[in-house]
Amino acid sequence: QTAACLITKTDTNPFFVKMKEGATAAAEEAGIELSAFAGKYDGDVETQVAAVESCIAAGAKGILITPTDSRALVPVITQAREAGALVIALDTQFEPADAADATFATDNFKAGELIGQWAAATLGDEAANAKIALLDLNASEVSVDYQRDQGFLTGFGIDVKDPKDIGDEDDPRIVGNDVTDGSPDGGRTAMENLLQIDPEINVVYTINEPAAAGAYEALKAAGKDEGVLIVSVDGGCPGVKDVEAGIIGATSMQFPLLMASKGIEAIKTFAETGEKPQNSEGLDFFNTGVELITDQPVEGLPSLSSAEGLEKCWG
Amino acid sequence: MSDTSEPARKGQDFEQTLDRSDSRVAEFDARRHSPIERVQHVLHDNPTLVPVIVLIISLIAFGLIAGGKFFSAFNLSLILQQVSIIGMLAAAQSLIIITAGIDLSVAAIMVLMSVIMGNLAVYMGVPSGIAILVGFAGGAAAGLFNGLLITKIKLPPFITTLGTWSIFYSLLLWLSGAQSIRGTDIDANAPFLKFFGSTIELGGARITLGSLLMVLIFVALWYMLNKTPWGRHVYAIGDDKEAAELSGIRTDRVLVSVYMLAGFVCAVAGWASIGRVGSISPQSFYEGNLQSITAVVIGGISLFGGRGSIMGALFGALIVGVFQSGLRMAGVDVLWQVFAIGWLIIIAVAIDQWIRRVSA
Amino acid sequence: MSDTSEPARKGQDFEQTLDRSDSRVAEFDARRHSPIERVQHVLHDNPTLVPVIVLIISLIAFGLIAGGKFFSAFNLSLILQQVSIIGMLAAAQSLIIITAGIDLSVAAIMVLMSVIMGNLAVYMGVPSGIAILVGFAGGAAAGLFNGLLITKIKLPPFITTLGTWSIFYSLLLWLSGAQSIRGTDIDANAPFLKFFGSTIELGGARITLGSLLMVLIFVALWYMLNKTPWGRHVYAIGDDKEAAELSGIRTDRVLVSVYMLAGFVCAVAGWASIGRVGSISPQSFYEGNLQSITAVVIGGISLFGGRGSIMGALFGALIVGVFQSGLRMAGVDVLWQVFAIGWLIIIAVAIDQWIRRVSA
Amino acid sequence: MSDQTPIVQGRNIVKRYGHVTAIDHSDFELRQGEILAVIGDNGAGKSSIVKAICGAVTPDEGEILIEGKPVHFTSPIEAREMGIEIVYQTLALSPALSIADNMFMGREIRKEGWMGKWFHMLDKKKMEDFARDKLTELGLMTVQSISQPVETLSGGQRQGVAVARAAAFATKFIIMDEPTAALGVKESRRVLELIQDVKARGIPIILISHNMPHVFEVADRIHIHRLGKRLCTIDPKDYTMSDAVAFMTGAKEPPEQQAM
Amino acid sequence: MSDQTPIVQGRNIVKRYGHVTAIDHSDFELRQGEILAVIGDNGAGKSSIVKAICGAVTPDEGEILIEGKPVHFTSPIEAREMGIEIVYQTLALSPALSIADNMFMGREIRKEGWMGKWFHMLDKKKMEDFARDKLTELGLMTVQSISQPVETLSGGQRQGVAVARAAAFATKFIIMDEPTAALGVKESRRVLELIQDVKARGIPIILISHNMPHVFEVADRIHIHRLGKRLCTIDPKDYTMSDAVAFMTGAKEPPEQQAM
Ligand SMILES: Nc1ncnc2c1ncn2[C@@H]1O[C@H](COP(=O)(O)OP(=O)(O)OP(=O)(O)O)[C@@H](O)[C@H]1O
Ligand SMILES: Nc1ncnc2c1ncn2[C@@H]1O[C@H](COP(=O)(O)OP(=O)(O)OP(=O)(O)O)[C@@H](O)[C@H]1O
Ligand SMILES: OC[C@H]1O[C@](O)(CO)[C@@H](O)[C@@H]1O
Ligand SMILES: [Mg+2]
Ligand SMILES: [Mg+2]
Repeated sequence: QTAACLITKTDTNPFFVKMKEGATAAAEEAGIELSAFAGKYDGDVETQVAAVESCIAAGAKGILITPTDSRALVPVITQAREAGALVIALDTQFEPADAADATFATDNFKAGELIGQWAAATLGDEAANAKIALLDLNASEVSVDYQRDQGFLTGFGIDVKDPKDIGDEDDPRIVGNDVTDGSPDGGRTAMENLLQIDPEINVVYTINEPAAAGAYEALKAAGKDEGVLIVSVDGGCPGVKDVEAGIIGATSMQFPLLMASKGIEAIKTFAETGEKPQNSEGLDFFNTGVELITDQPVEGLPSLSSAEGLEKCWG
Repeated sequence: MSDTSEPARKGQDFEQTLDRSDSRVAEFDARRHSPIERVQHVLHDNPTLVPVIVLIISLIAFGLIAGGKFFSAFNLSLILQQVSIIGMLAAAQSLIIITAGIDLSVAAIMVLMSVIMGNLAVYMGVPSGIAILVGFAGGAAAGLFNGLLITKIKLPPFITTLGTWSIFYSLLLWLSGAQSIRGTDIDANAPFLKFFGSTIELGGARITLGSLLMVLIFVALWYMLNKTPWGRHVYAIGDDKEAAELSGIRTDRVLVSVYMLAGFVCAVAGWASIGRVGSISPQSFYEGNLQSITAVVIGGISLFGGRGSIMGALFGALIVGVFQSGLRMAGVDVLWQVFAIGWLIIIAVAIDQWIRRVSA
Repeated sequence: MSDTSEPARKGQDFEQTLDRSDSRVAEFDARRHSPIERVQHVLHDNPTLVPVIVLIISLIAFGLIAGGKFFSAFNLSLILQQVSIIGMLAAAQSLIIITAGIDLSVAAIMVLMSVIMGNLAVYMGVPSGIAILVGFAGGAAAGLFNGLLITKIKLPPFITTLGTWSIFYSLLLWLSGAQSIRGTDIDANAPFLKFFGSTIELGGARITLGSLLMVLIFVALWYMLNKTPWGRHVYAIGDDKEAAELSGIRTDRVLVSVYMLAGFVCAVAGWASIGRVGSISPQSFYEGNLQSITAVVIGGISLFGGRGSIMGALFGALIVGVFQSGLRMAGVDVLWQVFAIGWLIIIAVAIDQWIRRVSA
Repeated sequence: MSDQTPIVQGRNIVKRYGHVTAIDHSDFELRQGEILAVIGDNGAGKSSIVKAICGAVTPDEGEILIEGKPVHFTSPIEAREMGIEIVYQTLALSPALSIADNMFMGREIRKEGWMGKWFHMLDKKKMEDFARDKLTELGLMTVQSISQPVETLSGGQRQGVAVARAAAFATKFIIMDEPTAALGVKESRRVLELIQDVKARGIPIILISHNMPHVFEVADRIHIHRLGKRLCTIDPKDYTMSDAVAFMTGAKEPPEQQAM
Repeated sequence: MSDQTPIVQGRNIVKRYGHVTAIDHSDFELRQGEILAVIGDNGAGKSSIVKAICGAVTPDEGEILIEGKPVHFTSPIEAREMGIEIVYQTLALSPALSIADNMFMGREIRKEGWMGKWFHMLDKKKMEDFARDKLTELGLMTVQSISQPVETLSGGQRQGVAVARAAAFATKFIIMDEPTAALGVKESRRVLELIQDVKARGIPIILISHNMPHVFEVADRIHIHRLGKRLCTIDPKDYTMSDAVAFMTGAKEPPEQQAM
C-alpha cells in the first residue's frame, strides 16, 4: 500500500481540519495510507520539519504540506524529494515555488485583489474618500498575511510600496492596521482599536472570516453595523452564512477539499506511473481557484451569490 | 501572674532580680525622613497604591501623546471592556498566586467552558441557563482536578497546570472540532449566552455588563480574601504552607477550594467572553494565561505568595489595557507594542521592589 | 580537647559527669523492607534513574505499538536529531532552574541570535565565524541582562524573563523583518552556519553533529555542576540563597554567571538550529520556552531549585521526543498527542514525587 | 475514666525517615495534671516522639491512646480539635501576617449578627483586643503593635507569640518543644511562670528542654530519651541534675524502671 | 599596631529596618585574644549589631574599624576574606547539600595537578576527610555519614556543623550568635570547650548568649545591650550573674562606665 503524509499548519483552524477530512476520505478511496500531522501554531517550523522527517523515515511516497513558513521548510522538503517522495504544497507556496514538485493553492494575492476590487466598485466614487481598516494576522507577517493584505490594497487601487511589507503604505485612506491572530476576539479588539483612531471607517479588510465575525461585533457595539463594508477570505460555511446575513459584504472562497483531493490524486498517479502533476498555465502553481461570494455583485467582477456559495462552501 | 502568695523565690539565683526589671519597650527617637523616603514609606504601607499611580501616570502620559480622544468617556469605557475577560482571568490567577501557586490553565478552562456552553445551548437545544450552569460546574471540576493533583499527589502547581493546560486544550479542540460557533447562531438559539455583552450607555461611555461583572468579581474576591477566615487561611498558606498546616489550617482543603473557585471564575469568564467576542471560538485567548499572569505581577502581587492585594491585579490589567490602547492610538507598530509591554512588566515590578526594600 | 592539664572541673555541677558519657551513635536494627520500598529506596538514591526508566519503558511501549520501524537505527537517530535543539534549550533551562529560577526567554534568545548570525553572515557579508562569535556574545549579553535585572534590581526570574521575552521577541521580529532567511542563500553565502546540520552515517543511523553537540553540552555542564566549586555554589544558591550568601558565596556573581552561561548555550543552540532547520525562521521555536521547561521537569529537576541532575533534562527531552515520534508513527492525531504530553508531564512528575516521599 | 488513666499513652512507637529510625519502639506517658519534661541528647528523637503524639507525623508502628482511647491522628488539626496545643521548635507562624492573625489562625472570631453569620465577616477588633490581652498577661508585650507582621519581630518575640497562642487555647494538654531556647532570661522566666500557671489551671504539659535548671524547677516527672527510645522516667525529687545528665548521656546506667 | 588596638571597634552605629530602629547609636569593642559575651533581652539588637560588624547588614550610620582600620563591608564575604567567621542564629547551611559540602562552601579544595588547575575539579575525598576530622575533634560525629544531606540532621546536629565550620576556618575572630541555643547539655559543653580552645589559639570570639552560667564561665568581658545600644561592659569577675541580669533588664542602674 502506498504511504502518504498530510502536514498542515495547525489543527486549530477549521480550514485545515476540513482539508484533513477531505484528504483522509480521498486517500481511503484511492487506497492510500495517509498519516496526518500539524504544527502547534501558525509558524511552527520545528514541528513541521519533524513531521517531514518522520514521513521520510516512514518511507512515504508523497507528502502534502501547507508550509507554515514558505522559506524555512525548503531544505527539509528538498531532502524528502531526494529520498524519492513527491512533495506537493497545498494552500501556501514555497519560495521558490519549484522547491516542491507542485503546488495546489489559492492565489492568495488574487483572493485579496478580488475583494479589494469589489469594495472599490461597490463604493464607486466614494472610494476616493474611503476610510479603510486592515485587520491582519499577527506580528510575524507570514506570506498569506501580506499577500492578501497587499492584494486587497492593490485591488482597491492603493499603492502598496513593498508588496511583502504590511503597513508601509502612506495612502491617507488607510486608517490603520492591527492584528487579530485570525480569531474573533482578536478581530473585535482590533476593530475597536481602529474605530478609536477614526470612527468614520467604512471599509474593513479581514484576514479571514473568524476575524471578520469579531470585527462585526465591534461595529455593532459601536452602532455602526450598517454602512460598513466588511470583506474577508476563506469561504467557510459560517463565513458564507455571514455573507447571506449581510454581515460580510464579500468573501473570497478557497477550496481546501479540492486541494486535498487533487493532492491525493497526484500521489496516486505518481506512485503508479512516476508522473508528476503540471502547473496551471502561466502560473508557478496549480490554481485551485478562488470564487468571489457576495449578494451584491458588481459589474465586471464575476461572483457567486451566497446561496450558490453555500453549496460549495467547506466546514 | 501566678496566684500563689508565697514570695517569688523561684529559679536560679541570678533570676531573682527579675521582678524589679524595667518593662519599657524600646522607643527610638523619631528622626526626620527625606521626602523620597517618606514616599517610599507611604507606598510601603499601601502597596496597592503603586499600580494605581502607574495607572494614573500612564493615563496622563497617553492622554498627552495620543491626544484628547484618548481621554473620552467612550475610550475609557472601551478599555474597561477590552480588559474585562483578561481581568477576570487575572482575578482567578491572583487567587492562585496568593497561595504561592500559578495556573497556566486558566485560559484553557475558560475557553473549554465557553465551548461546552455553546455546544449544549446552540447545537443540542439545552436551555441556556442549564448550559451555563453545566459550564460553571465544569469550571469548578477542572479546578478540582488541578487542586487534587496539587494537594493529593503533591505536584508543583506550575507543572500540574502545564500538564492540564495541554489536556484541557486538546479537549476543547476536540469538542469544538476547531470550529467557531457563529454569533448569529447564538443569537437565534441561545441569546442568553451573550447576556454580558449588553451595554449601558452613560453619557458617552458604553459600559458592558461584562465590565461590571469583572469589577464585581474583584470586589467579591477582595472581600473573601480580606474579611473572612477563609481569606486569612489563603494568605497564610501562601506565606508559609507548613506553618499554616501546623497552626491548624487544613491547607489541602483550602487549596482545593481555591483552585475550584478559580476554575469557577474562569467558567464565568467563559460565559462573559461569549458576550464580549460575539461568537465562540476555540482559537481565542490562546495567550490568556501569560496575559493574566502579566496583569497580576504588574499589579504587585508577589509570585512567592502571601503578599499583595487582589485589587492590584485589576489595576494591572487596566494598565496593560491603557498601554495597548494608547500605543495603538499613537500609531505605534504592534511589534513595538510587544516591546513596550516587556519593559512595562520590568519597570512596574522594579518600582514595587524598590518600595519593598524599605523593609529589608 | 583543651590543652590545659588541670582537671576538667568546669561549668555547672550537673555537667560534671559528662566526660564519662557514652559516645555511641544511634544504630537501629536493620529491618526488612518490602520489595516496593526497596525499589523506592534505590530510586531515591539515584533520582536520575527515573527518567532513564521512563525513557526505556516508553521506547519499548512505542516499539510494540508503532511496530519495528520505530526501532530502526534511522528512526532512533532521527529522534535524537529532533530533540537536539529543545534539548540544548533544556540544558540552559536546567542551569537556571537549579538556581530556583526559571527562564521564559531562552527560545527568544536562541532565535534572536540565529537571526543576528544570519543577517550578518548572509546579508552583510561578515565572515561566518565572526558572525557566530557575535551571536555567542549576544547570547551571553542577553543572559547578562536577565541576570542583572534579577540580581541588582531583585526582580523574580519569572517576571524578568516574561518581560525580556517580549523584548527579545520584538527585536527579532524587527531585525528579521519577520522574513525567513532561505536555505539556498545560506548555502551560497555562509554555509558554515549550517555546520551542525552535517550528518555522520553509522549503519542506518544518521547522526547529525547537532545531536552530538547537544550531548556534549550536557556532559560539559554536568561536569561543571558536579565536579567544580562553581557547581556546588549553583546548587547551594538554588537550595537556600540566603544561607549561601551568608556562608560566603557571592550569590549575585554566581547567578549572573549562570544566566550568562545559559544565554551563551542558547546562542550555541541558535547556531545549531540553523543547521537543523536548514534556514533561519523568526517564527520558529515560539513554544520553545515551555518545551524546554517540560523537558526539565520530566527529567526530575525540582522547580524549587537545588535538586536534580542536569542529565535528567536530557532524558526528559528524549522522553518527549520518543512520545511524539511514537505517537506520530502510531498515527495518533496531533490533538491527542497534545493530550498525551499533558498526561506524560503529570505522570512523570507524580512518579518523581512518590520516590521523594521516601524521605518525607 | 479514673483519675489514674494517663492523658496520653504511647506504646511501642516507631517512626522511620528513609534510612533513619528516629523513634525505635519507644513508650510514652503523660499523666493528669502534671508537667512532664522530656530530655535527651540532640537527635535522640524527642521532637519526633511528640510529633507522633499530636499527629504532625504519622508513626509507622505502635499505638497512641488519649485518655485511654486509641487515636489515629492524621494531622495536628485533629489533635487541636481535641484541645491539644503544640509550640513547635520551628514555631509555625506565618511571617507576613499580623500577630493577631497568627494567634487566631484557624479559629478566627466572626462578627456577631448577619454579617458574621452569612458573610463570615471577621471581627478584627475583638481578635486584636484578645491578642493584646494575652500578650500583656504573659508580659510579652514588648512589641510595637499587635497588627505588626510577625516577620518584623525578633526570634524571642516570635517565640512569645507562639507560646501565648498555645496557652490561650489549650484545654487538654500542651506540648512545648524547647519553648525557651531562643528566649532571654526575663522572657524565659515568664514562660516558666506561664507553664506553672497553665498547670495550675489543670492542664498538663509536655516540656522538651535542654535547660536542666528549668527542667528541675518545673517538672513533676522527667522522661529521659536516648537513642530513639525512652530510657527511663525519673522523679526530679529523687535524683539530681547530674544524675539526669549522666543517664541521658549514657554515663551512668539508668535505674531499674519501676511503675512510676 | 600595638597590642592595645582593639580587633573590632564600632562607633555610633545605627541600623533601621523600616520604622524600627534596631541599633540606636551603639558602640562596640572586641579586644585581642578575649572572649566577649554579648547579652541582652530579646529584641535588644544583639544580632543586628554583630551583623553590622561582619557586613551581613550595612549600617545606616557609624563607623567600624578592624584592627584600627576603617572597613566598609558590603557583604559577609568580605569579612570572611579577612578571616572573620560567623555562626548565624539561622545557621546558614544548605539543606540539600552534604555536611562536607557545607563545611567547605565557598572555599572548596581542588584536585592537585592539571584537573584541578585547568578544570577546577573538586577534591571530594580530601574535603570529606577534613570534615570528618573536624567533627570528630568536636565530638560532634554523632552523624551517620559525612555525605549525608544537612536536612536529615536534627537541629542540634546542624548547629554542630555550623560551629565546626567557623572554628575550622577563622583566623581573625569568630562571631557566634547563640551557638548553644538548640544544643543538648553534652553538645553545649563541647561548644564551650571549643570556644576556649579557639581562644587558646589566640583567636578572639564574640559570643551572644542568653545562658548566664555559660557566659560567666567563658567570657573575659560582658557587653550588655539594652534598647538598641550598649548599656555598659562589665568584667564577670567583678559582678555576679544577678547583677548582669539586673542591668540588662533595667532592674538596676548600670555602673559608671570606666574605660574598661
Ligand atoms: N524530616 C526528617 N527527615 C530525615 N530525618 C529526620 C527528619 N526529622 C528528624 N530526622 C532524624 O531523626 C532523628 C531524631 O530527630 P529529632 O528531631 O526527633 O531529634 P531531637 O531529639 O528533637 O533533637 P534536638 O534536641 O536536636 O531537637 C535525628 O537523627 C534526625 O536526623
Ligand atoms: N529584617 C528585619 N526587619 C524588620 N525588623 C527587624 C528585622 N530584623 C530585626 N528587626 C527588629 O530589630 C530589633 C532587634 O532585633 P535583633 O534580632 O537584633 O534582636 P536580638 O537582640 O538579636 O534578639 P534575640 O535575642 O531575640 O535574638 C527587633 O525589634 C526586631 O523586631
Ligand atoms: O492563518 C492563515 C491560514 O488561514 C487560512 O486563511 C484559513 O483560514 C489559510 O488559507 C491560511 O493559510
Ligand atoms: Mg527537637
Ligand atoms: Mg538575635
